Amino acid sequence: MTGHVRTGTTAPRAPWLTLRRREMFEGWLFVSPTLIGFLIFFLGPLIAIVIYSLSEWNLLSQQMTYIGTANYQDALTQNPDFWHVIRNSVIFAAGLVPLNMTLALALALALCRPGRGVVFFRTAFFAPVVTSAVAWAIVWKFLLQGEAGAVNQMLATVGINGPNWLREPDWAMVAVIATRVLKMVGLNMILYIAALQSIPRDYEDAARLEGAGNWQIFRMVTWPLLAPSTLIIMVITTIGSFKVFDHIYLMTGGGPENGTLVLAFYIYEQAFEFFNVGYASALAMIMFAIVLVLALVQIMLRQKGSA
Amino acid sequence: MHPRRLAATTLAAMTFITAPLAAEELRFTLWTGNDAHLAIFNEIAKGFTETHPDVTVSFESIPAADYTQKLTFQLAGGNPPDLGWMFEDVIPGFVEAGVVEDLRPALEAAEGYELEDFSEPAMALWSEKDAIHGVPFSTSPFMIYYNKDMFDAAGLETPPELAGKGEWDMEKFREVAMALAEANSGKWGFEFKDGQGYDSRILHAIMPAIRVYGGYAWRDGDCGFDEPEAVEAITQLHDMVFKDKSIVPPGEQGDFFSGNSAMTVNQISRASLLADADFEWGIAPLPTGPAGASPIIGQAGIVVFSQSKKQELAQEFVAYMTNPENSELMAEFFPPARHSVLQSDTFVAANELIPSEQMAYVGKAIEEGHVLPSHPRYAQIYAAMKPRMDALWRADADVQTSLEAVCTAIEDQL
Amino acid sequence: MSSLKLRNVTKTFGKTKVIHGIDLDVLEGEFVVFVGPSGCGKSTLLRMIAGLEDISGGELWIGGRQVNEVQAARRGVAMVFQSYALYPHLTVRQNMGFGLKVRKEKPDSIARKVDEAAMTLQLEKLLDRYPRELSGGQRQRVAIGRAIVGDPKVFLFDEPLSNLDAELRVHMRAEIASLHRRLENTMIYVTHDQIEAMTLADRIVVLRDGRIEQVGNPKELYAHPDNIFVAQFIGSPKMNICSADAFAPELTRAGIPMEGVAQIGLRPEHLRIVPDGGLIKGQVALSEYTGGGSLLHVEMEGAGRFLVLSEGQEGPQPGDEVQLDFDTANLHRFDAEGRSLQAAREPVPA
Amino acid sequence: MELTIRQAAIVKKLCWTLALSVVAVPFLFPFLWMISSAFKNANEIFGQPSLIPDVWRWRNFVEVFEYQPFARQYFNSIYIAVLVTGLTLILSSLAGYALARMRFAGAGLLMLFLLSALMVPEEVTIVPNFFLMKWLGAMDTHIPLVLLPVFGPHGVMATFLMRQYFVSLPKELEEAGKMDGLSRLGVWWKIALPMSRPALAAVAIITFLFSWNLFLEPLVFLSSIENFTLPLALSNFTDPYGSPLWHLQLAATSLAVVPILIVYLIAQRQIIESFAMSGVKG
Repeated sequence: MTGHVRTGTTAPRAPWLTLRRREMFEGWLFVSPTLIGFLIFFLGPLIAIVIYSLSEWNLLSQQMTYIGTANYQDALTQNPDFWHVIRNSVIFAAGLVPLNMTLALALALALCRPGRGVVFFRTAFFAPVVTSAVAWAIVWKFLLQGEAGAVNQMLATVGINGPNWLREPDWAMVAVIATRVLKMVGLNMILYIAALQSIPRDYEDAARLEGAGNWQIFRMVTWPLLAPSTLIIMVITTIGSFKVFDHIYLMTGGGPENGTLVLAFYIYEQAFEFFNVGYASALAMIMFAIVLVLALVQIMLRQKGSA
Repeated sequence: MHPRRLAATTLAAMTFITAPLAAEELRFTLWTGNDAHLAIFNEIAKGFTETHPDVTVSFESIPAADYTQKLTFQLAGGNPPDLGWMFEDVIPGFVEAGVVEDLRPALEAAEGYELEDFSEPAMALWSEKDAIHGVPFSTSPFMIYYNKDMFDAAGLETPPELAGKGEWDMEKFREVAMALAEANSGKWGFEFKDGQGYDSRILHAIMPAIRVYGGYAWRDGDCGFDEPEAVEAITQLHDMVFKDKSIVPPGEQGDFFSGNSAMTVNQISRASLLADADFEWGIAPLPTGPAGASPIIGQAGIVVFSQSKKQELAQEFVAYMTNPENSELMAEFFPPARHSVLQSDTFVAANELIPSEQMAYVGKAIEEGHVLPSHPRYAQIYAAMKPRMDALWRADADVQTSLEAVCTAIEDQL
Repeated sequence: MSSLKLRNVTKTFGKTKVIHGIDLDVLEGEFVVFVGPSGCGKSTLLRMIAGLEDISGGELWIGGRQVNEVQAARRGVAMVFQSYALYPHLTVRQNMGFGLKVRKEKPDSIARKVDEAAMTLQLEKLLDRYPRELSGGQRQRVAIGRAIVGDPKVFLFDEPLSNLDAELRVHMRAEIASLHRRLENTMIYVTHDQIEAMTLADRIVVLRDGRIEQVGNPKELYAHPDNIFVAQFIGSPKMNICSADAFAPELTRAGIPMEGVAQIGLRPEHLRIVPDGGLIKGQVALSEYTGGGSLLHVEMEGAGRFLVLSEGQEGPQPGDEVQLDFDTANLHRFDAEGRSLQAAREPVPA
Repeated sequence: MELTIRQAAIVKKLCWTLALSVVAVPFLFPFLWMISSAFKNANEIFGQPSLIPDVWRWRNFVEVFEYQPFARQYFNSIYIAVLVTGLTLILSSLAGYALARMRFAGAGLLMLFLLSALMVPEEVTIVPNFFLMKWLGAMDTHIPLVLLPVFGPHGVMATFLMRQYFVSLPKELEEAGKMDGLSRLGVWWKIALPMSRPALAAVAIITFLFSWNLFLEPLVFLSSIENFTLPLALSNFTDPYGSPLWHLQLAATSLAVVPILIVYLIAQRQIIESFAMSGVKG
């Protein structure tokens, strides 16, 4: 090698900090704040939950006893509340996700092209998204009162005798789903509008020239092209629906008759109202598992569908 | 140096050194943010500083809805208050968890405290064997508050008048409530305590009726809600809500204090809410029932938390706050369980909003009343009971079946 | 002295080796073009020289210094990117002065150098515009200007003309050529377009699959390609190649030694249509009129199609039988491995 | 009567607008009702519903500030949201950039690792975080309200969005920056970030709203009223016995909601464009 070097300059030995090492070092440096925070505030707690969930632990007296998998057994086989809560969570998600996504897509289709009034409607539908959940719940709780509530008074003017929304378990579930959809649908609408706008117009024009009607264009062209966005939106919405806490806490407190007692609220109640940290942690692990499985199933279904 | 001067200098130096330490602050969590109430507490705190010049007591109001929870967060979160106000329903749980101190030694050591002045039944909940876990500074009976204007509008005799004639019973109560609702369109005859009778104050709503019908909530691990007396009592309330439509039903707001209900049940501490009321009002005893009169008492006590680092000082403050003089001072809103105070003239004159003849009902009720049911696992019992109670408060509910369901749900916890 | 020196330079991505031991010396002031089909590794090689890709093996020397582990900005090279890579949030002036500013030069010195470069490239009027307000050609010039400003030892161009339309490309090509004459810096230029390579290069490096196929000046590569790949890659329309067997008797008759020849090659422009007496013959399948003449697709018996350039307006029509003739000096002979069997030749000096 | 194409288009447009208007009612009515009730007294709120108060009771807005340290709580919400947004933008764009652009061992695994965090609801980790914060002595402070959103699932989501956007950016600009002598940090700061404005804006908006509306964490970590944030403060307008003071609650809610709505109205075009242009679409 040195035979080539006749200029008298020396060939430096490869430094320890090669460009490749440097890039690696810098890469880790860039992610390190996020990573360290993630480890401390996320992974650590997650591991802690596993340990907590194997013990009986009263938040107030702070006594911890190892009890093995008793908490899980209790939830899965002993406690009828648990399955009731799971059922509620599933109903909530099953009601909210399709309703939210259908409405979001419909609104997005109606509002994806610029035009007069479009800005107004987009703003209107997105406004609840920027409003705090507390405010939204406070107002709706009031509007949904039995007889004096504005909703029932409006229904009365068209001759419908509205139910006592938040006092009857089934109607309460309907009410929390509906008000949650109203609160969050704007976000999905915007995501769909973004997705729609990124679809080149050529496809639609081509389909139209071939004689396709609006519905056919949607079925054959738009919908398949939206598939990746739909998947992401669906995963986010589903996870969000399992995480719903503040809305329930403020609207119904899980009632009436535990009709809206969903998993996230149940965990909170067990941990911070009954001080059952161990049991709450076991529930949290179960929730983690459910959400993980749901997300994976949705992703896998989609991949299978597109394959 | 002369020994005495040395001692004096040392003392001065020590005072100097310990001065910053001596300027201590006691944190006291309260359930009320009412200015009138706070004024009294602050006055007491000021009195305390006469003997403890470096001590300040800061009262921290926590909204009632989250009180127990927030308090728990503070205790579990390592940010404990030194003292706190505590309700009858949760004190057994706190005692069981071992987070409150025994106050007996401090109370006995306090000069002029007269521990024996406290009525025995009132202390029952707060003591266990020899230990005293809290001092019930408020032993406040449930009273009927009525809106005189609305009674007048309906041309009805007021509850005190009826009580005077011995006619103030559950049947009359139902009759009056219905007449009031009819006479005052869009308003209600009766509202459960603080309008929360279907939510956080289920027991407050149903216990008065159950007791006067001769029933009970639970007793020695046995659930009393499905006993005939309780069923009968609740059937009456249920009918009043759904048949007579005289009680504010679930999901509606009919606030007594803003003039939307003619009657409600509450404690005298709420009188402060009526200082500016634009209607005439008064208080009366609870209606009697088949089992006679059975006043209900809600209690609140002061506890010292074990986690407090200023045990001694905190306990001294409890002893000071609940001594005979201060008890009298607080009696305006918080009737004490001290015989001496209840029988004094100052007590019946204590609350300027309430005429003394009405205050007399209060004193009587305290002497005769029973505390609301409580339990170490109250939170769990409540949570188990709540959904079944929700089911009860539906128009088409069968009271008997619903109450049996309540009992089934809570039996394990009892 | 060589300005740039590569010794056994290799590059692997994971387990795939994409550059196989390149050795190359580039002289001071030389204009070297890397050419090859897409995926041949020419851009990767250029980016390795630039410092944008690390070097897996071998040595890279720039101006007498080994720079394997020297950061891109400290190698004394400047690069013009295919997409120009002008910062959209900066004006032309800021774009051109950006590198100097990063290197902490004084503002007045930056201004002077930017103005100088702008003058060289006639960009004075565009200095305060944003890239989005420029035409393709203008952006191209700004990109070059940005490279000039830093006065690098070596200029690197990564397919700089491929985003321009045909006309502008010819124009810019000329501008780059004249720029090189003026600046006399070493330039390394990557393209897949052999015409650009031919017109610009002092020396062309033909790459295929991460290996150098041949290095030489344009004439040398055209006249004496080392192998079939180079022969076909250089020159347009590309060289006709057919099996030697098809015409072996005729060629042997013409006195050309055919021993060991597996394939022969003839450039379309070297074939002449003759009324008769041509060495080989075929039938016109297609005639593409190009203005100055026609490009004939001639079906040769047993040898596939040949492209033939025919001058003049009245060429043969499809279906016509034609006879083709050529100078035997223009015949390329290749062995079974595709290597040229050209007689030993004098290298054409750079 | 036959309609011309033009007339048919107008009719169609009218029908659409009418339909959308009907759909918009449940979205907009709550705001109107909230604002109008904010001016009513308690009795009128419970009386016959009407969108125009009998007497405009401006005093509600004064009482809101008298009842609890509402201005302080408002400020808490603002400064926490700003802090969380700033930190999230910096950290998520740093990490997102590294994951999109830099080749370092373990990057793929790390990405997967981080993505799994998106699946974990905050409710799950709140209990151990409660003890962690206790150990750090951060109970009843705003520290958890800043750290948990920045480093929790939301921060990961932001990182992911930034990464998606960086991946879609042309690489050559950054390489040009590198050739010009910028360090990695310089390339990130001077080139990648300025080009990522839409993504940064989208992340900033989501993050701000996320922090602004945070409820569970304040509920669990805060105990003193001066430390409350708006969502907690809003649900705290109760009389001393826990019954809501509706007129104050609604006045306070209006005060909390209207400024955000106004900002949104002013910036709605940019906000929606940001969402459209950023990688939010996945």
